[in-house]
Amino acid sequence: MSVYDYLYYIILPILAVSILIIFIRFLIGPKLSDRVVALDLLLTTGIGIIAVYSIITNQPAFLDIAMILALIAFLGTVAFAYYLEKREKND
Amino acid sequence: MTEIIVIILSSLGALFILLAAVGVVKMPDLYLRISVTTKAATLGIGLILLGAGIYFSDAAILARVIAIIVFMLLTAPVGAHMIGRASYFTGVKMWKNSKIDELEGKYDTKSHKLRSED
Amino acid sequence: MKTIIFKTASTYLLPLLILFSVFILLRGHYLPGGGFVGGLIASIAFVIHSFANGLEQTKSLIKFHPGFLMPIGLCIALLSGAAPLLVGQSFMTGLWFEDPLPVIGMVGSALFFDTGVYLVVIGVTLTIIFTISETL
Amino acid sequence: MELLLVILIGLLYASGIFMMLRRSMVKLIIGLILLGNGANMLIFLLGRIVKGKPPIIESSAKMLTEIYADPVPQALILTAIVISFGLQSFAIILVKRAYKITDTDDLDELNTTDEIYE
Amino acid sequence: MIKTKFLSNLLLSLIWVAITGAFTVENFVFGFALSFFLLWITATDRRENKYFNRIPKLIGFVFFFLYELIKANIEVAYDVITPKHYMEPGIVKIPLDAKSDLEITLLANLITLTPGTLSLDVSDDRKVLYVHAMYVKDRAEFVAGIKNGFERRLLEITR
Amino acid sequence: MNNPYIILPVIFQLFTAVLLLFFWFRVNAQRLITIICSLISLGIAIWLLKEVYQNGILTMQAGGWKAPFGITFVADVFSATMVLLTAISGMAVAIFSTGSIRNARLKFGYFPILNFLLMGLNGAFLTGDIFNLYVWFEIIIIASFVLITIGGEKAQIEGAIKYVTMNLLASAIFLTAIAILYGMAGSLNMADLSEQVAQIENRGLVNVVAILFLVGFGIKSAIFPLYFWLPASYHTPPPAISAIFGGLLTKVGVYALLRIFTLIFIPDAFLSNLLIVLAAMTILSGGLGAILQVNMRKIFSYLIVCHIGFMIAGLGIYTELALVGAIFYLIHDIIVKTNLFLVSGLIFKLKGTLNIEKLGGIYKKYPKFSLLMAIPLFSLVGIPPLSGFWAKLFLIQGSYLEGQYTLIGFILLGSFLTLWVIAKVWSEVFWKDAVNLPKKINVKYFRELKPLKQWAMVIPIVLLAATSLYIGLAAEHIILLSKQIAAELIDPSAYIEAVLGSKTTMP
Amino acid sequence: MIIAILSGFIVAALIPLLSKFIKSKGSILLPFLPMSLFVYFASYLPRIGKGEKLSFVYEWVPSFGINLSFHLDGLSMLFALLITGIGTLVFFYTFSYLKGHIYLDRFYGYLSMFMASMLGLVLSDNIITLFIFWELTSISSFFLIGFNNDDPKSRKSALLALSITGMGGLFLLAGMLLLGTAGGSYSFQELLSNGNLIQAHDNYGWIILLVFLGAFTKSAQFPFHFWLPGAMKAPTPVSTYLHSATMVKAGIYILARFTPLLGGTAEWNTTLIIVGAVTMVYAAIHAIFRMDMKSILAYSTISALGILVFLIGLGTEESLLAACVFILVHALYKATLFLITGIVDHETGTRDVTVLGGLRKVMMPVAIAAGLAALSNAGAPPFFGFIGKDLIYEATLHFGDWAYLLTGAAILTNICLLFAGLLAGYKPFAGNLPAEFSKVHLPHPTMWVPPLILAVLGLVFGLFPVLIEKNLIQPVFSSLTNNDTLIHLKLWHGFNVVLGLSMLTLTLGVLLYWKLKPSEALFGKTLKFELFSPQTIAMLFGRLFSEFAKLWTGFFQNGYLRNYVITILGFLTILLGYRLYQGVNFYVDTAKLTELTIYEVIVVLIMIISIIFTVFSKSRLVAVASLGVIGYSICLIFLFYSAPDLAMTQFSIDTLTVILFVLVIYNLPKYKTFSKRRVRVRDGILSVFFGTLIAILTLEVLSEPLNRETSIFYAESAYILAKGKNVVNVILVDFRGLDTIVEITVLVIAAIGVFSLLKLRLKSIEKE
Ligand code: NA
Ligand code: NA
Repeated sequence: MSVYDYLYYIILPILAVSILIIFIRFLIGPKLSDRVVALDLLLTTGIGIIAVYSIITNQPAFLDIAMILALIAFLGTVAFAYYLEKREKND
Repeated sequence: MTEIIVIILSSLGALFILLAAVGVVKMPDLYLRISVTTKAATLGIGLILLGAGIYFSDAAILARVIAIIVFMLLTAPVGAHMIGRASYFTGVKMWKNSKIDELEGKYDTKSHKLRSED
Repeated sequence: MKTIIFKTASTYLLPLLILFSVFILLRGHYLPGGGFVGGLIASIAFVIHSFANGLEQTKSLIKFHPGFLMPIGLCIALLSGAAPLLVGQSFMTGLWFEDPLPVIGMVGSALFFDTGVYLVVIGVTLTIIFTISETL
Repeated sequence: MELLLVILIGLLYASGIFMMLRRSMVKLIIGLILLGNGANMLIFLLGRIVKGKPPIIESSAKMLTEIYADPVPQALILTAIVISFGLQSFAIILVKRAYKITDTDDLDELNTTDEIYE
Repeated sequence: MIKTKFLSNLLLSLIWVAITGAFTVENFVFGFALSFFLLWITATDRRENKYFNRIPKLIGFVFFFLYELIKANIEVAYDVITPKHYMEPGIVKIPLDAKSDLEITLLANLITLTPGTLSLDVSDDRKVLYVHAMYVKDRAEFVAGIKNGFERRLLEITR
Repeated sequence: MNNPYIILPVIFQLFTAVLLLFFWFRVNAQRLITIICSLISLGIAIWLLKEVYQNGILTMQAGGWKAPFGITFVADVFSATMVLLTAISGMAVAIFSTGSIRNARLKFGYFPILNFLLMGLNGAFLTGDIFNLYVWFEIIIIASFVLITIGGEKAQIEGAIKYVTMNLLASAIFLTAIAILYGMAGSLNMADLSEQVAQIENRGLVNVVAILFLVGFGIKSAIFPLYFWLPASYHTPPPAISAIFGGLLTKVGVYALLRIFTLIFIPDAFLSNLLIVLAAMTILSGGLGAILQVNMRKIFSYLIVCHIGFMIAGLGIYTELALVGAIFYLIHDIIVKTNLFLVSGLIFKLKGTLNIEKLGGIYKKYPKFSLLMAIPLFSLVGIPPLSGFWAKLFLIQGSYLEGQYTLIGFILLGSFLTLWVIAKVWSEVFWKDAVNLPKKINVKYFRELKPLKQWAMVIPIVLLAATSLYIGLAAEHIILLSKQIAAELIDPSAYIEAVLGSKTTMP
Repeated sequence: MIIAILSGFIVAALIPLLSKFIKSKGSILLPFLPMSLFVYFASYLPRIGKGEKLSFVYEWVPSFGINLSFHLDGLSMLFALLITGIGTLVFFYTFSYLKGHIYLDRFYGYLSMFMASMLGLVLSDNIITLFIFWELTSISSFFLIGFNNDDPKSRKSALLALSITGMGGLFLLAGMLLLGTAGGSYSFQELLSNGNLIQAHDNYGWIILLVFLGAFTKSAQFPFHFWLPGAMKAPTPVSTYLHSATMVKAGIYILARFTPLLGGTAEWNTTLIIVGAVTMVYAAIHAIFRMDMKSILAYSTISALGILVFLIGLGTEESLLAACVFILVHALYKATLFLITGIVDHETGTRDVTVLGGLRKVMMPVAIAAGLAALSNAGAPPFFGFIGKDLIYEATLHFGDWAYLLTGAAILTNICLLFAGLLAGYKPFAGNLPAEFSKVHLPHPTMWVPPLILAVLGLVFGLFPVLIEKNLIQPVFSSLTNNDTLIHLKLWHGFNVVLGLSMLTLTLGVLLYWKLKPSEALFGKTLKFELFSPQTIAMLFGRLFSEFAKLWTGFFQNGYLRNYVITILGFLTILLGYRLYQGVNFYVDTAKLTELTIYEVIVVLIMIISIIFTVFSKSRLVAVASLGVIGYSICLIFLFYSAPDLAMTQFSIDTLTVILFVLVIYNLPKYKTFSKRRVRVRDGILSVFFGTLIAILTLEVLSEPLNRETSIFYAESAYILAKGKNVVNVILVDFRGLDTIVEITVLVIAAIGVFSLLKLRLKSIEKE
């Protein structure tokens, strides 16, 4: 079994299943914070998928997308946190 | 050799991510979910990325991978802190079996200032 | 939203991200990236900074209204596009320096154009987000 | 995969339209965004999809030779995405402003400009 | 002050070289110029940081952290995969010896990165750190663990 | 023939807009720059039309990439004429704005956006690339969004919500159509598409795509039953903005319809009949709407819809004669509708309202203005030999030759309703005795304006009125122009050759 | 010639500039315009009398065969002389009638414009040009009727008149275009040579119908007559000039003009006879119950116009000759009576015949003119009217089977008209002068001389018909009949049936005058019939139309955005569905599809769930967050299928959009479900249907081959020619860089928009 096959048939599915599991938390919530945490984790897992995918397709360029995704995930979390606190403060 | 390292690293990484995924569903309250996910996922992704860096065996790519890992190590805890703090404000309850809450009542509800003493 | 942790982190993140954005801008011609994404990353850097430190501080850091990046960027893009008209060639015809510059590679009107895009995107994103934050 | 994407596109269009037909302004905008996503996916799919071959010339080569993804739809989508971002931001702010002025999210209350006698 | 700036500058240039992946003199010079410009843009009054005289301790700290990280991960993993919850969570107040922004932030982040603990917030007078922990069997022991572990080792590097 | 300078109308507008952005806070400088630049634009537009008229179709391959690989700009007589009309309307509105738009709005980018809008229009008229057309449309709509909301008054916002929604919907449909077109033909260059689409064997699919284009552009040009956004919104912004909208925005949709359905999708019987039915219904809906209204700008808004029907009728009939009619109408309508909204602006400044029931006494008090305003009003009606008459002549003749008698009926009905409405407006607003209106504190009346500003409001109306008189009285010139345009549209081979070169690029 | 015609327009255009001058004494110079024109046209009389026809052609719109070509023959000459001659008198009359009126200048302006239009109308050879002048007369009439624009009734009448004549004008336009197409030319002379072709043309029926509609509306024929009494709101010179002597005869003019071309068929003749007869009788009866002099004259004018239509309809040489003469007869006496009405009104302040009387004692010359006109009207020998009436009876009596009926109608009409003439021309001057009018005096000569001239001419032409027989009436007759039969006008034909009928008419008319005294009560009784009058019906129709307009507009433009959207999408869906159903065969080539992997399936699954979640979520924020998930999933799809740039951009943009939403939503109200379940189901069905259509369409397009020429070119030349290796980026900054510059401009505008939308607060105090 080559690295390619291993990643393709084992690692990627594991990551995909993880995404599906995390998505359950996103759906059930119950609080917005829960969803934000789930979203953050979804994105983080996405980074993993991208990294694996870049190996599979032999495209190191995809790793840059991982970088951007990391940045984005952070921004999203921060924004939601910002929102939650502002909303709380104004209520 | 690289191949084996890549396989080991990615397997470990994927396991940690799976762990985080299960954790985020299974843990009973938000703070616990944050606790579980931040580290497990960061570790997992870090391992996978490292694997990718090693796989391409190119100094430039490795450097970039390390940059991403550093970046994640820098931002993930900050994000966790932010969302945890904000959730506490918005009244997200702790698990019923929690033992102790020394933060209770320390926040000023108006200014959101945090006191160190009562 | 002024927590020490976030504030401190943002102080280090800002230059890092801007650096990264310039990197993305410059390599766009060869690999994924370019002025647009670069500009977005730079603006995200400032947005994060403003979340952590408050809008006023970010603004005083930039020293002028980010909106002014828009005409400047547009101007650069327009000039790099219109320059060929002066020599009787079509709009947007690529003009190139003969030798590649170190690091950046081949320098031509496309790069100037992309830089214009980069600046415009920063100007636009920051104008929108800052304006909203101010009137929240 | 095309079949799945086709279903997805149909669903994006359908949901976009369904949301546009609601009375809430926020839903309206969400609908427009969904519609925009659908259109982008449509361009992408109709440019024919190719897996794992980005249209990037390798550092050693001078042109793309083997099978690669069509770069044109990608460029079009990029432009479309950016433009819709501009339009959507404006629309979102417009909704905010409309709410501020009319104090409602209900589109049915915004019909004074259509009245015959004004 | 000048030295600090120079060091930051140098560091950023190196990061530039690293992420662009072109280890050449020209690239370094370009990165240096770029980061000089950026530092000028982002100049704020920052505390002095010495980067290079603490390298041995830094390496030691990294290994300590990795050890903690893996240990805690296994602990948490066990809790996650087994159906029953063994944890006794709670929020604990930890008095801080760390003073500077950087120290506090680093400490808080490291605590968060370790499984089972999450830094929720720092009090506005910077005297205490509130930490959410999964296993608070004994409060005093937990606080001591943090203070003698992470904080002490960290301060050794930063001071 | 290749000519890199045909992009000047676009570039220069962009330049103007950027220049104005640098003068963000300096309102008077903006006024001056706008006026000067609008005059230069007019010069450029005249130059362009002259060049095209003399030298035939001119092209510019952006970036020097030969068609169909780059973006091609094409100036045929049609586009050059549209550019010229844009320049005329643009200039009139720009000058009018210097007198009528309040400083608060000017400080928030009114003039730059106006110039961006004109740039978008010029781009849409000149481009020979379908996706580039989409992009120009987006410029137009976003600029119009900003203009329609600038100031953010309640009515403006309410109107804008509808305006924005419909236009975004139209854009989405347009984009969908482009996606499918590219998926079938693999090209974006309109001349190339003309050839490629003709070769597609699956005609059923081509017809379906044509429907998407029809609806996408139909929304923008406000045809039945897609016009709702127009009467809901055009009366809400300041009159100068309504003027540019009323004059040009729907027309760019009509332009696109004319272009696409003569170059890429030649209407089959179904489509032709559909267009004719839609044209008739558009005329009816616009006319019926207009007779009910009491707000001058709403009346004009519905009349825009009504008259769009005339142009669509020309396309539906699809003979050279009918197209001459449609194009003549287009030319006339741009000038006259722009002027009518400016007139409404002037009347608002005189009286502080636009409700025709409350207005009155203008004829008595301002006889010279009344005479001036009568020109666009009665030109719109098409009182011969004013400009509106000629177009109708060709349309009726064109319909008759194709046996479209019912359509003739609708054209006559539309004309009659227009006549009736305008006569009513004249009788109410100009003839009726002045009604005592309370002085509005938030209106700066005409007499309170500085003389320079007063002139700024009157001169554009005079210029446009003169133009419409010219169109009517020197109809021969316009007819020759329209004939040439119609010939270009009916037989696009010259267009295709100019873009792709004489030898066909197909293997 | 063109100067002669356009001079009126030029004067009209100059008048605003000369307004001060005209308002002082200058207006006395204006009548010299029509006067010189009169002389100019009269100078052609000898040549016309010799049977010459003069043509003048000026190019205008040659590319469409529309030229300013003028043709002067007998018919045109008669009208030209009437227009300029009566014009001269009316211009003089106006000088005193509206003396000191603040808008005298405008009035002269409109009048000049009208005169020019009318001249153009009767002289045009080109039928399109003819129509143009036709419309100009309508619009001048509109301005003149509404001249007293403070009076709401004036405005209403003007609007009504314009509506009716304008509508007729449109029909005429259509008729002219049909005619021009059928005959292959817009030149009347050329058409005339194709007469047979046109009469045999399929559209002959349409052509004459449209011409009739034009003529009947303009010449106030039943049932379109009702605008004319209202038009009497105009100042008297206008009533005289437009609404009795000239403009209303434009319809008669074209009927006469087209008789040689279109006439002679059963459709033509029967229609005209019926309409003319109904009009003349109907209006004549109406006339006798009125008390207002102007109303009486208005109805009698309608009746007279009916007679003319009737005569043209008879279409025999005799009847056409009668028509020629009657045009002139009527113009002379009716203009006189109108001018006199104006004098009476001007001096006494009333036009009510029941009040007026004995005015001969204070204004003898006026009374003389009135008497002469009334007699000419009555058809008493030796007045010109007598010749006219003789010719009419001559024509009806010789009209085969229907002779008795038609003659009877003519007699009835003439009796009523006689009565009306006496009421207007005799009653106010006869009997005792009421005390309140004792201070009344004779007006300025410019007012009473014109009617006197006209009245005297009525007598002179009666006594010496030979004066006009050869040079005027003969050419008119020739133009109408298109042959050169010599005519002979004479006063005395000997004792015959016609004379008997004339005498009968006279006797019965005078008897009626003694018996029937107009009064409010009588008038009131007639009003009962108004319920069924064409005017009432037209008004009812107008109201119904307006209701329909409300219904239609209210239905479509109902104010609810969702209805607009659903209409548009429903329309699109139906069309798309129909076109798909009609022309597309469903077919999928599975061999061409790419393989499916578990991770893709999961991504798509997540997307689908997120979409559903977005749609049905009860919380806005959750909807927005799921929107984010959708966006991120799309990124992954982009990534899997080789679009890293897209993935990057979509990631960034999506996050920014979510942030924007979050920042904005933060102070929006609660997210409610407003619509009913039924509506949601309906919308859902439409949406699903539309989505399915798009999906089917997509599948179909996927199975088509794709031309890759462009993408191959990019792939091959991106590096070699454009020096870049990321082809997508090269397209963005080079191949299609123009798109990008526009794209960033869109962003800039959006940013400015956001800025102004949020920051610009107009202060209500600040002036617009
Ligand atoms: Na931790
Ligand atoms: Na944990």
